[in-house]
Amino acid sequence: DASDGKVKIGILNDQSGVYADFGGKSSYEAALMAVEDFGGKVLGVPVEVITADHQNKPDIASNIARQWYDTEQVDSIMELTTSSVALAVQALSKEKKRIDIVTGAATTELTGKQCSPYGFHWAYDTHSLAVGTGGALVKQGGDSWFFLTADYAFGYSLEENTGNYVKENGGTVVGAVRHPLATTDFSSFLLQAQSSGAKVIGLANAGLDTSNAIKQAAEFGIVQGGQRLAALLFTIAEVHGLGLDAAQGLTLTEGFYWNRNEETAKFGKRFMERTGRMPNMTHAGTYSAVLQYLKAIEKAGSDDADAVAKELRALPVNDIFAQNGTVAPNGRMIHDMYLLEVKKPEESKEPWDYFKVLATIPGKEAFIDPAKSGCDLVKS
Amino acid sequence: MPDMTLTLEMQKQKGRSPVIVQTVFLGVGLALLLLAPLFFYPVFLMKLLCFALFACAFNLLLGYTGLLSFGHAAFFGGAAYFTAHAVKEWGLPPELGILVGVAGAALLGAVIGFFAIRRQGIYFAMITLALSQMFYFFCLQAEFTHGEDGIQSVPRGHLFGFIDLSHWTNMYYFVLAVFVIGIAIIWRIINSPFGMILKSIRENETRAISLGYSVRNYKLAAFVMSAALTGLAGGMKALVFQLATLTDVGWQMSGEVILMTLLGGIGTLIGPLFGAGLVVTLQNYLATSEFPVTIITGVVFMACVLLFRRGIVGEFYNSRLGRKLGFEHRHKH
Amino acid sequence: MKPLLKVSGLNAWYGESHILHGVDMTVGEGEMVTLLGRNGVGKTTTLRSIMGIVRERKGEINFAGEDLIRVPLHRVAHRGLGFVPEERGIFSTLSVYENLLLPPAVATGGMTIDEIFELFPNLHERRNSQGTKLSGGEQQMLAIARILRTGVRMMLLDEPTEGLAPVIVQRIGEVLKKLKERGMTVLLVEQNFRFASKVADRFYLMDHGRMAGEFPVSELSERMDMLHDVLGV
Amino acid sequence: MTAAISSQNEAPRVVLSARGLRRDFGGFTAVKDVDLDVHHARVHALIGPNGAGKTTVFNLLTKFLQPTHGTITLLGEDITRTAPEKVARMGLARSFQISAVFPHLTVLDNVRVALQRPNRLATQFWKPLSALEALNAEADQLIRSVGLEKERNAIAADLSYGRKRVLEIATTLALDPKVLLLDEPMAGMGHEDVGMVSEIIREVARERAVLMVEHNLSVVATLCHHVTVLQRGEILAEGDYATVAEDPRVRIAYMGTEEA
Amino acid sequence: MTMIFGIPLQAFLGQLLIGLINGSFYALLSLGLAIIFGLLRVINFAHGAQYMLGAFLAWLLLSHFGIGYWPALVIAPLAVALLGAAIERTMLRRLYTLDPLYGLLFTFGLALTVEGTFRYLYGASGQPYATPALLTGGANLGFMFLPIYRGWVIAFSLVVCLGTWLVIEKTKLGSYLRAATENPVLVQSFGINVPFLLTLTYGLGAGLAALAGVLAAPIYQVSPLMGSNIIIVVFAVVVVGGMGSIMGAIITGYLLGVAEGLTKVFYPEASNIVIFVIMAIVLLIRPAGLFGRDA
Ligand SMILES: Nc1ncnc2c1ncn2[C@@H]1O[C@H](COP(=O)(O)OP(=O)(O)OP(=O)(O)O)[C@@H](O)[C@H]1O
Ligand SMILES: Nc1ncnc2c1ncn2[C@@H]1O[C@H](COP(=O)(O)OP(=O)(O)OP(=O)(O)O)[C@@H](O)[C@H]1O
Ligand SMILES: [Mg+2]
Ligand SMILES: [Mg+2]
Repeated sequence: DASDGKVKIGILNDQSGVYADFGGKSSYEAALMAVEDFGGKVLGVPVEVITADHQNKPDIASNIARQWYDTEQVDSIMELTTSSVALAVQALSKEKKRIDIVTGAATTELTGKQCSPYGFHWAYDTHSLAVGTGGALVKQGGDSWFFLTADYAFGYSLEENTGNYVKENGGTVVGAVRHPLATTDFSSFLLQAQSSGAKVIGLANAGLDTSNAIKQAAEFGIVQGGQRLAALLFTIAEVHGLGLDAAQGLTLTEGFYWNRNEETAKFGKRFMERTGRMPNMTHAGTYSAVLQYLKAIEKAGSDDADAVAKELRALPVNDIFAQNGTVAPNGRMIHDMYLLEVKKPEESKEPWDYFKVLATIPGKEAFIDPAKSGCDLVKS
Repeated sequence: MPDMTLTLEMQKQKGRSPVIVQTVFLGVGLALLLLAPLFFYPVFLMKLLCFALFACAFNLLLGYTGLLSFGHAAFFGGAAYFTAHAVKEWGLPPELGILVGVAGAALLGAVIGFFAIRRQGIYFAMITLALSQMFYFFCLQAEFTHGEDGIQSVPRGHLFGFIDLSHWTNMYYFVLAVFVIGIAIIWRIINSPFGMILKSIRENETRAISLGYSVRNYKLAAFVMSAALTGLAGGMKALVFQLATLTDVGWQMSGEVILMTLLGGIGTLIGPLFGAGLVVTLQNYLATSEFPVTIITGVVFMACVLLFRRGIVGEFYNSRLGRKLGFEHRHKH
Repeated sequence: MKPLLKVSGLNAWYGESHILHGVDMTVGEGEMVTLLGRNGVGKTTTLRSIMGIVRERKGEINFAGEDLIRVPLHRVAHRGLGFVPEERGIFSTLSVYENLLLPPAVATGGMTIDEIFELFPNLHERRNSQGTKLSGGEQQMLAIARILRTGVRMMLLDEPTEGLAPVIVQRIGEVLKKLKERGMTVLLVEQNFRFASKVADRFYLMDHGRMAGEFPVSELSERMDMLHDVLGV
Repeated sequence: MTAAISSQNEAPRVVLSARGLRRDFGGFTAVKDVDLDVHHARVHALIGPNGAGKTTVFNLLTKFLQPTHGTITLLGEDITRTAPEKVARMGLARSFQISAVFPHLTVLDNVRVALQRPNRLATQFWKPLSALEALNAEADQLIRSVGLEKERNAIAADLSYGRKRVLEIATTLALDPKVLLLDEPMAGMGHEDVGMVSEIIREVARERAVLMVEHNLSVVATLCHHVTVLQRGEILAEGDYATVAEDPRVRIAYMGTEEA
Repeated sequence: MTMIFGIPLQAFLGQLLIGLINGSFYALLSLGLAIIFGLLRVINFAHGAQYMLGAFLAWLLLSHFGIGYWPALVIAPLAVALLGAAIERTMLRRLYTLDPLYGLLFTFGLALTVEGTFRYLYGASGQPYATPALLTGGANLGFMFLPIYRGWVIAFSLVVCLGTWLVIEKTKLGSYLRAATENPVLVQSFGINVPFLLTLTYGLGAGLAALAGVLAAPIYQVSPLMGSNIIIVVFAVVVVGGMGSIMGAIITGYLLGVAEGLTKVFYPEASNIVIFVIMAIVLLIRPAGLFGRDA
C-alpha cells in the first residue's frame, strides 16, 4: 500500500525559459489529465501532482527535487526537460531511491552510462530522432545529406547518429557546417548547404536555432529549389510557432502526433481545450508516463520504488502515446516513432492539422539495443 | 571620478566604540549559521553560502575597487567545471579539487583582467561581459564540460582523506568553514594596507599614479583576488550539487550576482550575504509559484536602483538604529 | 532709472553648504553694474542663482516684473536674460558658427550675424573651425556674441576678462560700451578692478555671501579704502 | 617688484630636463619645441597665460601624457618612454591644478597612502590595517609641517579648498621626491596660507628641485630663482624674474601693459 | 573560376553581401545604442528588449488587428519610442546624476522584465511573421540568389542610418543634442528644454531599436529571446567602434557584420566569437575604439 496515505508526483520542468513551450505548464496539465483518467486514486489513496519551474538551472532543479523527496514525500519526479537537469535529478533519485521518468530531455546518457534502476526515459531520445529522420528519409530517396550542426555536444551527437543511419541505409553525407549556439542569421550556412547540392539538409540543432534556419531557408527558396529540410529535434509546438508558410515541406520525427488516429485526436482535442495548444511528444509522453506509473503502483500494490520500478519494467505500455510499448532493463521505454512531413498551408484542413505521417519507425529500430547502451543494469 | 556613488563603505565613528556591537553581531551571526541546519534545509543553506561568498567576492571588486564586472559568472562557473573535472576525472580529493577551481578561476581572472583593466567604468563592464561570453562559448564546445549535459555525479569524496562529505552534516560544516575562511580573507584584504591603496585608487586614480602606484597592477591584483575567491565559491558549489553546468557560466549569472550585491548593499562586507539569501530564496519560492521568475527579478532590480540603492544592509547602517549602533554608511556623490 | 532686475533676500545653497545669505541688489534698465569681491564670496553663485542654474535658492528675483524663482531654467532665457559663464562654455563638438547659432532667439531685436561678425572679425575669420580650437580670448568673444544674437535684454557676464591678454580685455571693454549704447543691461562679475572701473556705472561689493556695499562710479576714488579692506586692492 | 633671491654659489645641478618637447592634440599643438632645465635646490617658475600649455608641460614631464616629440631626462636617465608611476617612483612628484586628494579618506590616511609606497606596505594584503600605525610618526610630522594637525582625523572632502591644497602638498612631500612639480599651489589660498606654503616650498627647495606653475606674481617674484614664460606652447622668455618682467613681449602677452 | 582563399569568387561575393545584411542590423542597433550613450551616458541594456518589442508589436498588430508590415514599420517604432520616452521621463531620468553604472543596472532590470513578460505571455518558441507581399521572392544576381526582402533591409537600414546621422550631425536639433551632452545646464540656460531633448533622445534610440526589430521580423523568428541573443554582440560592436561616435557605430556595424559573415565561411565555429576577438585586439591597440575619442 501507499506509504504515506497518498501518491505524490512532481512535474519539474522549464516553465519560463527557452523550453517553456516544449513542455512547460502544459506538461503539468497532461499529468493532471492522466491522474483524472486513472480515476484520481490509486490503491485507495489520492494521487497528487505538484509542479515547479526549474528555470533551466540544474542547481535549482536538484534543490527542488531534494526538498520534494525529503520534506514533501514526493514519490516520483517526471518530465525533466533539458539534459543537465534530467541527469542531475536522475542521479539524485537514484541516491534517494525514488522513481524518475524523463520525457523532456533528449540525451541517451540517461539510459546509457548514467542509467539508474529507478530512472526511466519515456518519450524520445537523440538516437530515435536520428534513426527516424536519418534512416527513414533515405529510404524515401533523400540519400545525400548536408548537416547544419549546433556547435556543441548535443549537435554533434545528433549529426553523428543521423549520419550513421544515413550511411547504413546507403546514403552519403556530403558535408556539414557547424554553427554556434544561438546564431541568428543562418543565411551563410544555408548558402553553403545549398551549394553542396545535397538532397537533404539536416538541422542538427534545437529550438530557436532550428526555427530561424527553417524560416531563412524558406526565404532563400531552398525547399522550392528541390532540397529537403529535415529537423532533427523539432515538435509540433515549434512548427506552430513557425507557421506553415515557412515550415512546409519540413521533415521531422516525433513520438506522437495528435491527428494520427481517432484516439489520439480525441486526446489532442481534450488537451487543446485545457491548454490552448495541441500536445507534442513531451506532453503526450508525460501523460503516458504518469498513467503507466499509476498502473505500476496498482499492480505492485505499493508505491515502494523498488516494487514500482520492477512493475514498470514488466508492464506493456498501451495508451494514446504508445502501442505495445515495452520498457527495457536500462529504463528505456521502447515504442514507435513517426516520420512526419509538414503540410502545405492549403493541405491543412483545420487548426494544428500540420503533419503527414510519412513512415512509422518500429520501436526496435528507433531505440538503441539495450544490450549496447552501455548501461550496467542490462548485463546483470 | 565617475564611480563615486558606488563607493559606499562602513565607517567607524569616533568616540563610541562600535567594535563591541560588531563583535556581538558577528558572534550571533556565526551562531545562527552553525545552528541553521536545524531549522532550514541544508542544501538550500549550502547553496546560499556558495552564492553569498560569490557575491562577497564580487563585491570586493565593485564595492572596494569601484570596478563593475559583468563577467564574474566565468569565474564562478569556470571554477565549478575545473573542480568537478578534477574531482571526477582525476580523482583528486575535494580540498585539492577546490584548489584547482580557485587556481583556474584566478588564471582566467588574470587573462580577462588583463584586457578589462585597460578601460574604466562602463567600458570595463562591457569588456568583462564580452570576454566572459567568449568563455561561455568555450565551455559550451569544450569536451570536458560535456556540453548541455554538464559534468554530472561529481563525487564529494573524503575531506583530507577521512571526513566523508557525502554526509550532509559534514558537507554543511565544510561549506560553512570555507565560507567563513573566504569572508575572513575578503575582510583581511579590505582592511589591509593593500586595501587602503585600492580604496585610494577608487577615490582618485590619477593621484594614485602620481604617488607612484602602478594602478593597473593593483587593479589586476584585486581582479584576480576577486576571481579566485569567486572560484572558491564556484568550486564549492560543484561539490554541493555534485554537478557543473552551463548555467553558471552564462551572463545571466553575472547579472544575478550583481543583483545580490545591489540588494544587500554595495560596499558592505556582509550585505551580499543578505542579498544572496534573498535572491536564492526568491528563486526557490518562485519556482513553485505562479509568478514568472524573470519578471520578478527584473522588477526587483529596477526597484533597487530607483528606490534603495544602498541595499538592505546599507539602508540599515544608514538608519537611525544603525547609526546608533555605530555603523555609518557613507553614500557619496 | 526703472529697475529691470531686483533681487531681494536671496539665499542659495550647494547641497549642505549655504553660500548666499540674503543678497539684495537692483539693476536698472540700460545700466551696467559690476559685482566685485574676493574669490569664493559667491559672485558666480549669485549670477547662477539669478539665472536659475542653482536651483536651491530662496528669496525674490524680480525680473521685468516677474518673479523668476518658479520659472524653470529653460524658460528663463525666454524672459530676456542671457548668461555668459565663467568657463565660457564653448562646445567642442560644434563649429564656431554652430556655437554662435546654438542659443535660440528669444526676442526680436538681437544682433544679426553680420553685425556680430563686424563686431568680432576674428570670429568671422574662424567661423568654420571647432569651437574649442579658438584662443581663450576668441572663445570669450564667441561666448558673448552667442548671447547677443538672441535679443536678450540683460546679460549676466561672469569674469569675461579672466586670463585674457590685455589687448583682448581692452577690446571686450569697447564692445561692452557699444552694447550699452544700444541699451543693453549688464550685470558683470569682475576680479579685474581696473577693467571694471572703465565700463561700469555702479558697483556692488560682495563679501561672504552678502552685499557689503554699493556705490556709483563717480564715488570710486572716495571708496578706495573700503575696496582695499574687502578686496585687498 | 624685484627678485630678491640670492642664488646658490655652487654650480647648480640639472636634475630634470626636456629637449624639443612637443605635444599635438589632433591638429592642435599645445606644446612646441620646449627646452627646459630644472636645477637642484632651485625654484623654477613656469608662467604664461591660460592655455599656454603649462599644465600640458607638467603632464608631459610626469609622463601623464606622451610627448609627440622630444626627450625628457630625469636624474640622468631618459624617461621619455617611462610609465608615469615609474617616473614617480624615480623621485618626481607632482601636485595637480585641480586639487587631488583622496576625498573620503582622513587627512592622516591621505598622507599614509603616500607613505605606504616607499615603505613597501602597499602590497601587503595579508596584514591588518594596524600595520600602518608604523607610519604615524612620519605622517604626523608631515601633517604638522603644513599646519594640518587640527584636521588630522577629518575627512579630506570636508576640508576647505585651501586646506586641501596644503594636504596635497603634504602627500606630495611624503614621497620624499627629488624633483617637485607644483601646479598652481597657491590658487585659491588665503593670504596666510600663501605665506605658509611659500615658506614650505622655500624649505623644501633647499634639498630638492622645484618647478611650479603660478599666477601669483608676487610669489613668483619672491620665491623663484628662475622663470620660464610660455605662450601658445612656446617659450617666450626666460631668466630671473626681473629680466622676464621687463621683457615687453611678456608684458604684452601675460602681465599686461599697465602694471605687474 | 576565380578563387579567393579557396572559395569561388561568386560564393565569396554572396557571403560578403550576406555579411552586409547582418551588418545592417548591427548598424541600426549600435547606432541607437551609441546615440543613447553619447547623449545620456546610459548603456542601454534594454536595447535588445526594445528590438524584440518592435518585432513583437509588428506581429501583434498583424495577428490582432490585421495591420500589415508597412503600417507596422511606422507604428511599432513610434509606440516603442513613446514607451521609451515614458520610461525615461518617469524613471531613467533620476539616474543621470549618479554613476552611469546605475543606468546600466536599471536598463538591465528593464530588459529582464520586458523579456520575461513576453516569454510569459507568448512562450519562447516564437511567432511567425511573413515577408510583406511586395518584397517576397528573390533576385538572381548571378553570384547568388538574393531575397528581395534582404535587399530592402540593406537599402532601408542604410537610409535610416545616414538619415539619423545627418539629423544629429547637421541639423539644429542635432547641435542642441551634441551641445547638451557637453554641458546640459548651460544649454538649458540658453532657453532650450534639455530634459525634453533627453526624453526625445531615449525615445529615438528605443524607436531605432524597434525599427530594427520590425525589419527583422520577417527574417528571424519573432521570439522574446531574439533581443538578448543579439545585444551582447551589439555591445561589442559599439565598444569596437568607440562609444558615443555615431558614424563610428554605423561603420563598425557594417564592417563587423561582414567580418562575421566571412568567418562563417572560413571558420564557422568561431563566427560568434570573432567580434569579441576583434574587440580584444582593438582594445589592445586603440583603447578608445576605432572611431572613439580618448576620454
Ligand atoms: N558646485 C559647487 N558645489 C559646492 N560648493 C561650491 C560649488 N561651486 C562653488 N562652491 C562654493 O561656493 C562658494 C562661492 O563660490 P562662487 O563660485 O560663487 O565664488 P566666486 O565669488 O565666483 O569666486 P571666484 O572669484 O573664484 O569665481 C565657494 O566657497 C565655493 O567653494
Ligand atoms: N587633452 C587635450 N586635448 C586637446 N587639447 C588639449 C588637451 N589638453 C590641453 N589641451 C589644450 O592645450 C592648451 C594648453 O592647455 P594647458 O592646460 O596646458 O594650459 P595651461 O597653460 O595650463 O593653462 P591654465 O593657466 O589655464 O592652467 C589649451 O589650449 C588646451 O585647450
Ligand atoms: Mg566665480
Ligand atoms: Mg594649467
